[in-house]
Amino acid sequence: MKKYVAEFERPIIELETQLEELKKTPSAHKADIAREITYLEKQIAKLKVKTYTNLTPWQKVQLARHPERPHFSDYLKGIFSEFTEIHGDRLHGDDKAIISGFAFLGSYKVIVVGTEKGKTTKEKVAHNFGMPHPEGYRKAARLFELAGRFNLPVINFIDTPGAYPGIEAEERGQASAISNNLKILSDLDVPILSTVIGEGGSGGALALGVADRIFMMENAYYSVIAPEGCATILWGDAKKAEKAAAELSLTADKLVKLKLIDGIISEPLGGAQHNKEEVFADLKSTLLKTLDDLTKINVDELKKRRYQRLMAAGVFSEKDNLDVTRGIKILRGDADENRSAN
Amino acid sequence: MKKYVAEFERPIIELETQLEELKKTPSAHKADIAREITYLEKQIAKLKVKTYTNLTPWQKVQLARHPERPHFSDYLKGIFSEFTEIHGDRLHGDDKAIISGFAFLGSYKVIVVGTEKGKTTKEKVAHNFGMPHPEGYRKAARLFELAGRFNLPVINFIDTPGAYPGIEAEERGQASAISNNLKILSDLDVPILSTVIGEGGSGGALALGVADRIFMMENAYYSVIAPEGCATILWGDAKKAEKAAAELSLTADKLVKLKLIDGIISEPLGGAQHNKEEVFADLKSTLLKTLDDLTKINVDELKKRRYQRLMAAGVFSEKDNLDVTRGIKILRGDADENRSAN
Amino acid sequence: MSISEWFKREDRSSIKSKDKRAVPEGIWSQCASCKSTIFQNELFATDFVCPNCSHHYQLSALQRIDLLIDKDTFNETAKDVSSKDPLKFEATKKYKESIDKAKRSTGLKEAIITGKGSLYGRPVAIGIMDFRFIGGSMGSVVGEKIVRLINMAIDESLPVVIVTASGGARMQEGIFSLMQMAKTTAAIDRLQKENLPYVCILTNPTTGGVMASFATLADIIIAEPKALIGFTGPKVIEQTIKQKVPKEFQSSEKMLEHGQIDMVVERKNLKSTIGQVLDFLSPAEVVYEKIRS
Amino acid sequence: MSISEWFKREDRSSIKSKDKRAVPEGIWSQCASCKSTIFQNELFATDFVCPNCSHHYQLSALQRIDLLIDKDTFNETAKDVSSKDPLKFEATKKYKESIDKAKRSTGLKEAIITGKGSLYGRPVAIGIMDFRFIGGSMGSVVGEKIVRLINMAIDESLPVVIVTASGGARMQEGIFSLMQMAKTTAAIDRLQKENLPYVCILTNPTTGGVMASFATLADIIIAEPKALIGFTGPKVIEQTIKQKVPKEFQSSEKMLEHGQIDMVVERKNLKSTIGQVLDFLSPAEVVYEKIRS
Ligand SMILES: [Zn+2]
Ligand SMILES: [Zn+2]
Repeated sequence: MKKYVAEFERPIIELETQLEELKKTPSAHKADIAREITYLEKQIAKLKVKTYTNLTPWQKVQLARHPERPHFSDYLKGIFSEFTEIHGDRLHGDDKAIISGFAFLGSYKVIVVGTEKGKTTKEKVAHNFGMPHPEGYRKAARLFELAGRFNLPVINFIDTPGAYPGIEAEERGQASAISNNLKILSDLDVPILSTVIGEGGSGGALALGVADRIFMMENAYYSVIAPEGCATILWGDAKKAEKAAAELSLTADKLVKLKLIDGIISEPLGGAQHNKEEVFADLKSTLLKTLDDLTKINVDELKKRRYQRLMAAGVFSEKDNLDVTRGIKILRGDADENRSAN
Repeated sequence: MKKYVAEFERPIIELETQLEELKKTPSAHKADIAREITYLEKQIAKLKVKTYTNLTPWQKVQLARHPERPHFSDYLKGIFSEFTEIHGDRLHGDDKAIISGFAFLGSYKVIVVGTEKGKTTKEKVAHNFGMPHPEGYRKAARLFELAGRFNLPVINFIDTPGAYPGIEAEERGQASAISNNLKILSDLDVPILSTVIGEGGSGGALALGVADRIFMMENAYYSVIAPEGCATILWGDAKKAEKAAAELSLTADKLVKLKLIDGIISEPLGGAQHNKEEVFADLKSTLLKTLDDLTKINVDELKKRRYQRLMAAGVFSEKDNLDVTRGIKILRGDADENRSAN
Repeated sequence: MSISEWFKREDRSSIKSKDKRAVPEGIWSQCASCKSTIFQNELFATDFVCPNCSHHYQLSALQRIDLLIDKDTFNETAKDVSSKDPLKFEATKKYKESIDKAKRSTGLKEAIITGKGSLYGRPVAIGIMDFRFIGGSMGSVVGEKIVRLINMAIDESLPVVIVTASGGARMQEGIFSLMQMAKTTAAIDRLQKENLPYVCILTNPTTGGVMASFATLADIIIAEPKALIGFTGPKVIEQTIKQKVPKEFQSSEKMLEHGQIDMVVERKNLKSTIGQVLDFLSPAEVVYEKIRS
Repeated sequence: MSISEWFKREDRSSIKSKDKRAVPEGIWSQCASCKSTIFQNELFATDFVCPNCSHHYQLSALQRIDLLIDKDTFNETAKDVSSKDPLKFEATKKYKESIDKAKRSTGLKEAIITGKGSLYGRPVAIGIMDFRFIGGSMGSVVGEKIVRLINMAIDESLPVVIVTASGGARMQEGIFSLMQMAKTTAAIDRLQKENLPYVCILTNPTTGGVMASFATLADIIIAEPKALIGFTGPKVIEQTIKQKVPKEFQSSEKMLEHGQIDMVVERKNLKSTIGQVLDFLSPAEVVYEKIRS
């Protein structure tokens, strides 16, 4: 079965394929090629380090979308225990793009919600490739409210290209479903921890992303618009996505510098799939430590800080550096000044 | 155009038709028939009194369903001013079986919600004959919550055969939509006044019927099940509806005696359609007087009384008058006693 | 008395019915769903679930208590509350006679038993309906007993579990029955304002006024597989829309798909699932040791 | 300066656009919708609604203030808050240049004007977006000004009216723009906890992050006729589902049908409808005398 590779990974894969071939050499000749094998292994290691330690934003986007990358369901199994799935929004349906329920995180009882993309083709279709309809956000909303009433911290996982852009989704109030979640989360009486584990696709991601602490996997991206969409709007060419990705500052390292997220979970060279257990353990301990801290804080204080963090998100100037007097003076009714300006 | 008549009204209509014919007599002959006209008028008056003062439950049901009976939209125009319609449940749709919005009732600003049946065929289809889907109840719920937040008394009008028994209605949670309304109304921080103006069809009616005061028009009915449905279940014959109606105690006079409603609004002989202005004026003054009383009560006290009224609805005995000891003693584990009873 | 003797007694006392949901009689019987032959003992061992096709037979309230409540921990409350005949309702027989007959057939006072018991050691307030008692219909007594159960739960800070099996509101009590929808709902609202958990188990069938009141207000709604769940019964829907309803459209599985319930759980996992859910909804420090069945 | 002179000035300063929503120039023009000929004066008298087919042309923020706020009662707040370029975003031009250009073309500082004014005598806190300023897109400044508007409303117990016209979140500010969705929503939540009324007027177009945050949280949502309203734009939907979208499926009228908005109101009735709604949502004794236009 052909293994998926991102474009920029090809050189590595080619060398690895060569190595596999070499290793299949009959044992009679093993001594001859022993040095070749060692050499090749070193080359591969060097190439990996070179490739993966200075990933461009676009390369990270490709890794974030990598089909072998662990999905929410993997994190669920790797980090939580006794997951008890809850279905339905009590209104219209059970959206499988969002999986949610109760679970234990260490000894903490929590509500866990995440977008699931699915692995096999059948699963992907069932989970709608991780793109929720309003029903999915409304299911999440219901679980957030349950969490608030029963004092269960909320642990959210984000990995979605975005809210599903379909006709029924629009008709059933996709915008409203998202805004309602933003509102519920902003006012929730329990700690909220959100982690972007792959794709953080705009509003559809933010609907699970209003939190007391936001983490990102090292290679995840979080963007107001997909690079392709951005490229189309700016240059009329979706293929300029690489350039758009660079402009958008959508990578974890950029976002933590801008103080828009709280921390980054490291990934092994090449992406989380290369050592899932380590990644799960890392994230788990980060979440646990964070819960230890946040559950000590009084809920009113917690919410006050959450509010302040939200209010601090934004960059602007109090003074206008461009003198645009006409419009404003007209507002104030300085008719004389306008006549003279004319 | 043939005027609709209920079966039991035919004798009256026949006499009225005769009278119309007589009145068309050319004036040359008027003196001759003057006495006949007077006599006929007296007969009609006597027959009306006889027919309409001792209506059976089934006859009232027929009047409650009379196509010429005023509908919610008529009461809306006749009692309220500045009605501002609000649409939609912010989830799925705008159900025209329920009309809702702001209005003035006298000088009171209120939220008014009611089931509307429609008059013309086109309207009836658009309003789904007054049978709401979940969207209708959820629109009402949204307005109830608005009322609670902005301190607007809620004035509900009930005239429905019941919640719509359709496939999509079931799929979208008809039961859940109803139970949610019952819950919201039971806890609302404003006075709620509900009036059954025609058909009070079971749970679909109760979803607008949890209130501080419940009124019924004199000829309205309010039942746990439609007489036809009851007859089908009990005797396998929907045509025995008349008998079922008598058993069900669904008329206003019965319900006020059982203390399940608070008051009856009189109707002119033959039904509200015969003097709509009087009926509207009566109901309006009843609603205003009730609001005057209820708005004086502190909201916690109001809700406490609402709760107590709900808890008092029911008839049962604290003692079992039939000695059925076997089941209970087994529960308590009296094995010996069972052996001996065997 | 041995358990199998109790079973036989239960069986003799149950209403003889061709209803495929009623537990079949005799040593051997044919499954109403899959037609395969089953031993009575097999059925007993599976808590009356067909070992072949998983058809879930109806349980009586007492059998349901055995299934969900730890042995010898159940204490019944409001045990003597009984129905009256406020409307003097008479169809083929008087309402009073229907009640007396139901009492004799089932050994119960009414269509619900309420009380307190332990579920894997956790104290719970529990109410279990019984379909054999006038179709599990809700009248004044069912409503009153549910309210008293909830009041007890609030007083003692207990979670509430209600198991439903009902054709809806009880016709013979007219508007009194309808009002039980509002009455039970208002009590549920008070319970939920205390943030006490409320779990509802929908069993076959759960329809009408029960579905449209306390059943659908639970924090967590669990249904047994293939239960008939809905507001209006399929026959009435067919009469209205003048077509046949889709196969199994008001089943637990379809309701799950339509987002109306939280889980579908097989009978054998019911007790442990309820225990698990209550663990999550209880204060952080309270986790009971689970005795897996 | 006379009003028609102001109009002409406004017109010269507006971005020249083939967009059929932009007010046409010149004494005579052809309606973008119905193609009939209209006088400039006619258009002015109808507040830029085609007298023939009711096509609602876009209004600038200042024109909208004239429409909704009593003459000479508007006081602008947060008037100097301006955008920066936190990501150093550069496409065909630098973000900073786009901002400066937009400022010069529109005479505005940003895509929203906020302030306090009277609506039929009732004091309101009002925010009006302007589509001409980088497509009415929401960046840090729009978010901040909305929050300040809400804070003022809470301090002074004022109702809030927001008029939207937006293509969504402003790309050039990346995640900062996305965060404005959460920021404005959190402020709306505080406003609503004070039970202060919040009415939102959706004008053509209102999409993306604005729709999916503060716009859809209003107590009452009113749209002008035939506005484009939705979350995802029609082109992106078509690319995803690989079919054409139905005609006018994201119109005000369709959104009303789908239960997503409260009312569709023609421009000429907008001020009085908002006044009426605010009358109902204000404390019982406060009813302002309405000056019907
Ligand atoms: Zn079977
Ligand atoms: Zn036109």
